[in-house]
Amino acid sequence: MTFRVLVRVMPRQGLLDPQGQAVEHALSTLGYPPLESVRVGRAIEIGMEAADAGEAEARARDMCERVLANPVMEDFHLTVEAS
Amino acid sequence: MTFRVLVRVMPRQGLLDPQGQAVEHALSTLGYPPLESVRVGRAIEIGMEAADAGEAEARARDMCERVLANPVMEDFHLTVEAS
Amino acid sequence: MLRVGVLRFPGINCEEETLRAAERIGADARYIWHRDTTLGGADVVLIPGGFSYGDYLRAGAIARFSPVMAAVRDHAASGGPVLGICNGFQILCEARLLPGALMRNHRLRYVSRPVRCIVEQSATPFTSAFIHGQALELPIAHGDGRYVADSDTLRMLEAEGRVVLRYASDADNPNGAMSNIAGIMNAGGNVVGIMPHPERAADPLVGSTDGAGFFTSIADWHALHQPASQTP
Amino acid sequence: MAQDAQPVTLEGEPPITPELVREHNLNELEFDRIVALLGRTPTFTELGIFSALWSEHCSYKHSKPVLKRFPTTGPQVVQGPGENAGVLRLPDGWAVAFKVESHNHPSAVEPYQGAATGVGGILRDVFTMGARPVALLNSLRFGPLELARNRFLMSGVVRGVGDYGNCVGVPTLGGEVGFADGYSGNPLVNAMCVGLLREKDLIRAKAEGVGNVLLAVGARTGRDGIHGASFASEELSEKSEARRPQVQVGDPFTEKLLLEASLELITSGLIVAIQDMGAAGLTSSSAEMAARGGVGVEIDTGLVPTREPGMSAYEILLSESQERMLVVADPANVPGIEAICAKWELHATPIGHVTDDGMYRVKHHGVVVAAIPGAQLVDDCPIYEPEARESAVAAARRRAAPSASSAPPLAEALPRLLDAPNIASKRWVFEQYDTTVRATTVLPPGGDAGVLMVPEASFGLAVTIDCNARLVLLDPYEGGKGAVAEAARNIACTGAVPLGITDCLNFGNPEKPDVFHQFTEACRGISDACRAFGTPVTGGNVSFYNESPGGVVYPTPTIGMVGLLADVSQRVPSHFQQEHDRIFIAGTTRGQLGGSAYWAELLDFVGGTPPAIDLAAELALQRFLVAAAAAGLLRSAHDCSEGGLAVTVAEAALGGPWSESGFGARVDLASHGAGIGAAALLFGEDGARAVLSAAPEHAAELARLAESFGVPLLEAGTVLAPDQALTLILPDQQLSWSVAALRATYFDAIPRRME
Ligand SMILES: Nc1ncnc2c1ncn2[C@@H]1O[C@H](COP(=O)(O)OP(=O)(O)O)[C@@H](O)[C@H]1O
Ligand SMILES: [Mg+2]
Repeated sequence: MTFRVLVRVMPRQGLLDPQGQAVEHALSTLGYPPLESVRVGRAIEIGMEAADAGEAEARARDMCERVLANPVMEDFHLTVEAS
Repeated sequence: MTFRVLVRVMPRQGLLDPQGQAVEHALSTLGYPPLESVRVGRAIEIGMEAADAGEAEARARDMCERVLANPVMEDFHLTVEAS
Repeated sequence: MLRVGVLRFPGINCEEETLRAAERIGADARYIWHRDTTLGGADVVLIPGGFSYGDYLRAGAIARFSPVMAAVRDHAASGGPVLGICNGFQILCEARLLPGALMRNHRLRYVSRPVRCIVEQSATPFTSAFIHGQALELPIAHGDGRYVADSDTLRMLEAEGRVVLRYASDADNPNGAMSNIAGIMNAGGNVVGIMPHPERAADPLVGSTDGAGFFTSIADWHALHQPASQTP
Repeated sequence: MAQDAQPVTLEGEPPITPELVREHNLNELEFDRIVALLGRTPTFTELGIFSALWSEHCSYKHSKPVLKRFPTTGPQVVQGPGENAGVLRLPDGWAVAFKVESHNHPSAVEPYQGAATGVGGILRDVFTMGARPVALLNSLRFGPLELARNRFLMSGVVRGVGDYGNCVGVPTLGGEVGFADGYSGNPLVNAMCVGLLREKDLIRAKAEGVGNVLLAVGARTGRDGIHGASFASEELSEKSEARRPQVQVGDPFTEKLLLEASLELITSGLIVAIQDMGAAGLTSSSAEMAARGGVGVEIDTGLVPTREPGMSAYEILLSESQERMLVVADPANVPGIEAICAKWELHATPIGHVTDDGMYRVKHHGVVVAAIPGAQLVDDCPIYEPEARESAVAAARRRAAPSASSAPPLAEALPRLLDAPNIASKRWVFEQYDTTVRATTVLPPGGDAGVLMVPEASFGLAVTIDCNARLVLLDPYEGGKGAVAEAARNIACTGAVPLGITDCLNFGNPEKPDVFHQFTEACRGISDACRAFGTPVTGGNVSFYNESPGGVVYPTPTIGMVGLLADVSQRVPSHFQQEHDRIFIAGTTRGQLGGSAYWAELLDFVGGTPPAIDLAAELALQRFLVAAAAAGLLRSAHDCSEGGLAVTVAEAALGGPWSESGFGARVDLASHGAGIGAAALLFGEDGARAVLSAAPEHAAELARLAESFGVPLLEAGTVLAPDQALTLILPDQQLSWSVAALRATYFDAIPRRME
């Protein structure tokens, strides 16, 4: 089966997130009402063949831990969709 | 109410995605089984006050159209969570 | 003779001048290809700057998986000197040969300019030619140079004297690095990573020779540590 | 035999109708000529091919006769116009390849990618000649920074230029940024690349050898920028917004691999020719290579590696996907070529071969979809020489004068000029460019020309890119001369001898008589200056139709120049270096304010008659500067251009972009330019002038040297300590400014507006 794994890699809480700040600033200059918070990270979409959603998730998790996120500065979140 | 809006901004289909390509290539050299596709974009997490999920979504969509995504090159996807 | 190996990953772009700076101290300097599995007998390894794998995903994130990195790891583990410059520093952090990480510059822009920094550790194979506290002006050129680490790591680096190079002041800090850190070393002091480019400041014609000491230190280190078998 | 099969329009492709022809930007005359030369109606694929090759961008149909009048020869010329880049001879078997290209339209739509891919294209033009890129320059124009859209464009363009060149590892050594209303909606992005090669390694993009294979090397072909070439050849309008081609995305990492692989292929001797698939992609690269070699080619688009399935021949031929090369080689060498490419993680794929019948033939999975006589395809596009007539508005503008009543007090004028983005330091821009990679940068941006050294040699190269478009607007002929003269002055100030130019001619719609007048006159001016200086034109680029509903650009013929510094250690910086040094003014001041920055920035008046460029005086000044540098007499030299003497002296005193402080200076202008009004003396923009400094003990010798070259030289003042003021003495008054305050104004002007 083909799955689509959506990965969100976000800067660790507590670390300065200048991109988030820049977006927040841009939005407020444009007159949007103030926001609670804005954080900017990376979105990765992976299409993969796997026996089931569990396998897809396990493989994607392994990729995140080894490659896609750097635990020193980032956290990641996964969701798996059948496609 | 406070909502968390998750935005995914991805390179348009058909456009070259050098990051996605590089990640796909790296994962395959690391011995992962071949993937169908890898695309890399931006993930934005916005915390906001809104009357309801509909309002949060409408505001976030407007921000995406005007600021967060580059309509020439990118598509975006939104999800709203109560937080 | 002192043998210096300069790693070449796809996308690295400072290898020529790094090699040249090593040759200037009389070393037998050679490139080491990223697919090689040995260091070809190099006494010292230099990882030059550039954009290995385009800096895609994260600077240094993909290069650290290159076949040659296993050999670099072994070399480092047995006390062999390794210097990572700019992208080389990023690769060493991603490879966990140095603690911490390098993130997007705080102003979100690439910065290319000379910066003032202070040598805070001269007991390394790359900084012995400097005196502690010596001020240098060195070029930087990077988009991801903001050094970050958790507070325990930062405390440890400071306590153990492992900050090798520090931007001279907050105003000189070009990227928002924590504690103005411009370069650090591992616990053994043999693996060093720095954001500034000393190889671009090793010739009076290009404006400064403040960086030359990083290379002459290698020659001094070698004179002290020459293996017995190689002594004439 | 398949060879003789009639090409067909494939199923699903539209029939050839007058609307379709118009959509391909071909007029009736052009279409009739196509039908005549084919002896039939073209297929859909053929229509696409003609549309690309007969676009303004590829065919130069409005500019060819004018460009033919450029001087293109000289003992230093190894390769003149017609190749991917021009090549000039240097000492010791070295040569320099250089070229400038515009990427204006793509940058207007998507500033980051548009600028980035512009840099990518110009790098490829240079390394396909067998040269290693060693310097980049960029010439940028935007509308006023008061408008958010212009700030957005500028920050995107600068990031795009920077990210691409930085990643490939080529230092940026110079450039310019200008602002005027006409560039709102029509930003100009001109990128220049300079490469070094051994002359013997030069390779030309000429397909040869019947039976040789054509290989596609590098990135896969996607649906990017289809019809970019014809897009670049029309005015921007609401309509073009709608039919906006897909943006081309640059991949500088692949470019770096392609650069290394290409240079290795060239030195390996395994290939016959190599060319970038630039504007109009595979079509123009293959057709031009065949035409240069006088041979035919046959390509099967079905063999071209694509990024997406189901691409048609039409799409594959016209795609402008970046980072691709077309290589011609003996079939026996294919394995060797594949091995070099594999080393650099690239693929080389045979897609066709060279034929003896002169036909440009395309198959798609074996079915012939195009068969066009190759030479006619490239050469038979109708050539137009439209009417050229100066508009009454332009003539009147030249005769006009500002009302003097609005002039600010003199003491305020200098800081206000230093705060004008056109004059202020461009540090905010070049700080985002790697200026020191390769460790060969001897003079970085922030002065006159950039200077680089060659580690294996003792000579150096000086590089610059210049155009004062306001002067071209007011007087295209003098302005064209002036652009070359300013470039040459910048080069000579470093001590280098000007060698040759490349040009990027950015104009409006050539079908309008006043635009075509600007174009022909500016080219005449460029030609005359190049002849006088012995700096031939080695190539360049024409960008017409820089117009939008918001207006038209100033005529902007950007001049890229390279110069040779015989001994690079003798290079001269542009800022004062040492207290007590003597300050000199070389050249004659007549005090002409026509077209000046003073009028434009402070009186909001763009008009008047710009100073005529005295080519003999310019040449004498250049030679004097080179001789003085070679004799080691100069501590600094700064060319006098926008803002006149006052700005030039101030810039020399303010110091470089990274120095902690500048120097004070005291300059006595009382005896200089007798009888000239104070504003004209300070801010007039006569050419052929420079502000120099020299050690006191060299003053006499410098004066003797100037005299021997017939250059008027006034010893006018002294460099003072860093904490001293800048003082200018006029016949009836004395003006003083704090150098620290001027420094802050000059360096903060652009960041203040951008952030
Ligand atoms: N876009 C740019 N990129 C790199 N350097 C630039 C750019 N714009 C200006 N500079 C540098 O700033 C300095 C001053 O430029 P400019 O004002 O055009 O001076 P000049 O009139 O003497 O040519 C030069 O060194 C130039 O190379
Ligand atoms: Mg200029």
